[in-house]
Parts: sequence; C-alpha cells; structure tokens
Amino acid sequence: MSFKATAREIGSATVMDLSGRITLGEGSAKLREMVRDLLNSGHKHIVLNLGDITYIDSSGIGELVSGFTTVKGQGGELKLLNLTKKVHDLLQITKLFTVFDVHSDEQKALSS
Amino acid sequence: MSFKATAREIGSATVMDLSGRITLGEGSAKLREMVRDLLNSGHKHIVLNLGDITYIDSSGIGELVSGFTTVKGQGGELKLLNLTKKVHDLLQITKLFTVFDVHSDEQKALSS
Amino acid sequence: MSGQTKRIEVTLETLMESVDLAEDITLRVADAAGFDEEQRYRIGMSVREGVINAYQYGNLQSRDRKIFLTFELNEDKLLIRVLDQGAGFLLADVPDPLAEENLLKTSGRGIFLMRAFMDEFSVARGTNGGAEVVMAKRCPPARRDAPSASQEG
Amino acid sequence: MSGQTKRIEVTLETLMESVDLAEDITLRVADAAGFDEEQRYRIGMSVREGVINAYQYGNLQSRDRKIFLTFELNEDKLLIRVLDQGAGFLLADVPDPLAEENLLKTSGRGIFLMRAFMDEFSVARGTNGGAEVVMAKRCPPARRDAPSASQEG
Ligand SMILES: Nc1ncnc2c1ncn2[C@@H]1O[C@H](COP(=O)(O)OP(=O)(O)O)[C@@H](O)[C@H]1O
Ligand SMILES: Nc1ncnc2c1ncn2[C@@H]1O[C@H](COP(=O)(O)OP(=O)(O)O)[C@@H](O)[C@H]1O
Repeated sequence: MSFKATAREIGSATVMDLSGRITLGEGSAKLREMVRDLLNSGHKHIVLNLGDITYIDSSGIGELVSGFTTVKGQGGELKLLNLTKKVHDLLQITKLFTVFDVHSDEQKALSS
Repeated sequence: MSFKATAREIGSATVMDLSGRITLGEGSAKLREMVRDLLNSGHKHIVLNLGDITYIDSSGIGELVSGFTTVKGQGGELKLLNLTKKVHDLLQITKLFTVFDVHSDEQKALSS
Repeated sequence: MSGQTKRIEVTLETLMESVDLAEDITLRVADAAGFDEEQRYRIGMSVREGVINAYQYGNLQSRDRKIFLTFELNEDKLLIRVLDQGAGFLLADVPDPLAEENLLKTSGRGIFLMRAFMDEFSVARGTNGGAEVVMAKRCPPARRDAPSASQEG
Repeated sequence: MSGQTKRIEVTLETLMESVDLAEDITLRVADAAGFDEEQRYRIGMSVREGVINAYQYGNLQSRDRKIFLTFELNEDKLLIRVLDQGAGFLLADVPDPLAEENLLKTSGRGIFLMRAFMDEFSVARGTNGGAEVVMAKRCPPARRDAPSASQEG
C-alpha cells in the first residue's frame, strides 16, 4: 500500500493523516516535500497521524527526524500521533521515542 | 489457499464441494485419493463442485481426466459443476470441455 | 521503467516447493512489470509448468541439480528462461495433447499450456546441455482475447 | 522440511525497485520457512536495509553492478547473505546511532536495525571484494521478546 497524506486544519494546527509505507523511494520523499510545503505556507504546528502507517524503514525514520528538527528549527513543533505497535517498537529501539513528542489522543496532541 | 473437499450425499449421488488449488503436490494427490475412496465405498455417481477452485495446473487437469475415466470404467459417472472462468477456459483450450459432463446447475447435474 | 533491459536471476533447488516459489516470484515480477491479473495468471502458470518439467524430467528430482530461472524485462516484453541440468529434449518429440488419441491422457499438457499462455515459446539447449525453455509475454499486454493454442515457436 | 540445507540464490540489478523485490521474495521465503508475521517483518526489513546499502553504498547505484541475495535454510536457522560489488566496509567504522550526538541524525540506522532484528549479523568481504552482509534468524523462531539492540557480531 503506497503512501498517502490528507490534511485537516484544526485551529492553528495541521493534522496530517498519513497511511501506507514511509520507505526509501516511496513515502520518504513525499513526507519531506509535505513538511516543506507546510512550512513554506506558514503552517508550523504539525501533527502527523501515523495510525494507518503500516511500515517505516530506516529511511522513513530518518525523514521523521528530519521533519522534527526542521520544524523545530523554524520555531514550530511536529508531533506524532497514534503509533502502531511496529512503529512504536522502532522508535523505542532507536531511542527516538523520548526525542519525539508522541501522543495517542488527538485532543491532547492539539492542546499540549 | 490449499485444497479442501467436503462431501454431501444427495440421493444416490455424492456432491464433492472442492475449494482451493488442484495442482501438483497439493490438490492433485488428494483428489485422486478422494475419488478412489468414493469408488471403494461404492459411490459411483460423483459430482465435483469446482465453484471454489481457484486454480488448476496441468497436473490438476490430468487428475480430473483420470477421475473421469476411472469412474466411467467402473460403470459410474463423474460430472463437473460450477466452473469458474479460469477453469472453463482451461478445459476449453485443452478440448476437454466437451469430453467432460459439465453443469452449471446442481439440480440438473443430479437429475441428468 | 527505463529503456534498458532489467534482469533478475533466481537459482532454485530441485525440490517440489521450488515450483510454488518460482510461480510466486514470477507473479511478483509480472505485477511490477504492469501485467493485469489475467496475464499474471498466465505467465505464472507457464513458469509453474516449466519448473515442474525441469524438476521432473530435466533434473529427475535430483537434489544436486539446480533450476535456473531468469527474467528479462524491456519495453517490449517480459522474457523468461527456465534452464535445467538434464539431458534436454526436442519439441518435435512431444505429442500433441489435442490429438484425438491423446485427449484422455492424464498428462502431456504442460508445454501446450505454456504455448497457449505465452506469446513466444521455444526450447533451446542450455550452455550446460540441459533444456532451456524460453518464453515471452508482450508488455504492456496487447492480447486480451481468449488464449490461442497456436503451435508456433 | 528435510534435514538438508535448502538454498535459493537471487541476482538483482542495482535499481531502486530491487529493494522492494528483495523484501517481497524474502517475505515469501520466510513464510515458507514457517516464521510468524512479526518475524517475517523483521527478516524482510533486514534484507530491505541490506539491499538499500548494497544499492547505495556498495554498488553506488551503478547499473552494471549486481546485488547477490542468497537464502540458506536448515533446521536451525535461515541464513541470508547480501553481497554487492563495491569496495566493502568495516563495521568498526560505522557510528553508533544510539550515541547522544547521533540521535538526531537523519541516517545511520540501517545496520542497527539489521542487528536488532536478526539473531546473527556480520559483515564479511565477498570473494569479489564487495561487502557481504551475513545475517541469520533462528528457526523455528525462539526469540519472541522485544527486539534487542545488542551490538554483537
Ligand atoms: N525440461 C525437460 N527435460 C526433458 N524432457 C522434458 C522437459 N520438459 C518436458 N519434457 C518432455 O516433454 C514431455 C511433455 O511435457 P509436458 O507437455 O509438460 O507434459 P507432462 O509434463 O504432463 O508430461 C514430457 O513428458 C517430457 O518427456
Ligand atoms: N554495502 C555497503 N558498502 C559500503 N559501505 C556500506 C555498506 N553498507 C553500509 N555501509 C556504510 O555503513 C554506513 C551505515 O549504514 P547504515 O547503518 O545502513 O545507515 P545509512 O544507510 O542510513 O547510512 C553507511 O553510511 C556506509 O558508510
């Protein structure tokens, strides 16, 4: 299943509902463009809903880190929402779980 | 999906509802045993319901022919019911469609 | 898809389970090449039949022989080779399964199906002496009509 | 499954699409070997990462180089080799992605994931000089606990 993203504006934040795979040659490049486009259009409060992301490889992890630091560098924030067990485990073993701002409740992700 | 068969006795006939693949190393050998067991137990009027057969290779075709001639040789009859398009096409190009007694209606297969 | 030919080589052991594996890899390759379900089925079945023959007749089920499966994809077609380490055979020696006297035979339809399901089919002698079945399917699929059973090749 | 080692060899081109193909073939082989979904995922991901590296760093995306993927299955384990035609590399030169200063790097986690997801992992120099990643998963899967990130190998 290929990578897809749809945006929802909620208040000053943008929730991106992502689905499919974030991998080299597939979702990674699209994710990068997406974050760049959001920043270029002034959207600095981004929540990535990963609930329907089925698979992330090391390239995808790198892209999440890149998005996180880029958004932060521009004074915004990038949060992760609804990690599946596979994605949770990946962030756990790579020690990124505590680096990212991870949420399991959209309301709390938006208000935190 | 592996080969499965369940029997229904209807009057003097046995309807075998088959599903899965009839291929070398999978359904072919089972189909042969099944027909042999039916003949050994005196069941000579056999209807093979192929409606849920997803795939047949040349070995499976050979096994259908074998069953057909074996049953006939013992004074019985073996009919084929509910061919999918793929199976229909296979029997068509191998010129076996007119050799077999093929039906698309169970009642008619039983009463013919 | 670039203009260059893409090549994938798979070496399989002479085992019954190599038959299903070869078919599944073929379906995967044919899918990536853009063939629709019906064409994938035909290509997969053809490789299945070719590998069954390499397993049974070519390599005589001997574990120290190998089956070599090669895919070559270009803009025109997907070319597939199934090479074994047997004695080889001549197509001229293979009986026609559609002949009246062969219709009720319980075998002898494998090569016929490969011919019917592929656009090109031939048997060569491999460099190592074994049989090399060479078959091709036009790509993107042009022929959507009922399978023809022409005996070219 | 017989007691003998089963061997499958796949030669892939240095193309981005070989990454997905290698992963899918691996999933198919791991399935036939009896691994459960979680183990198949880990084995597939490890091959994916190995082939990405062969594609990028080993073969430098050059079409005239090949990637050799080999599976060897016995009763104990599934052994997988990914061999490229590059200059090779030393594991000792690979930075630890868990080190504080590397945590926010946007790359450098491929080898770490292979080590975490497989039971054995090492890098050898192939007979042709390239890097040969050798990794194995115990079979039937014994380790169902959380993936460990130990740096052995
Ligand atoms: N790879 C091969 N090596 C040697 N002989 C072969 C090979 N493939 C086919 N043959 C010969 O061709 C015949 C017809 O093969 P085929 O049409 O596939 O039907 P079947 O396998 O049911 O006999 C076989 O019986 C065999 O004698
Ligand atoms: N097949 C290979 N050939 C040469 N160098 C390699 C190979 N695989 C990995 N490396 C080296 O190891 C480093 C770490 O690889 P890896 O952990 O997969 O992370 P990444 O691919 O994200 O850089 C690479 O940056 C590269 O220098």
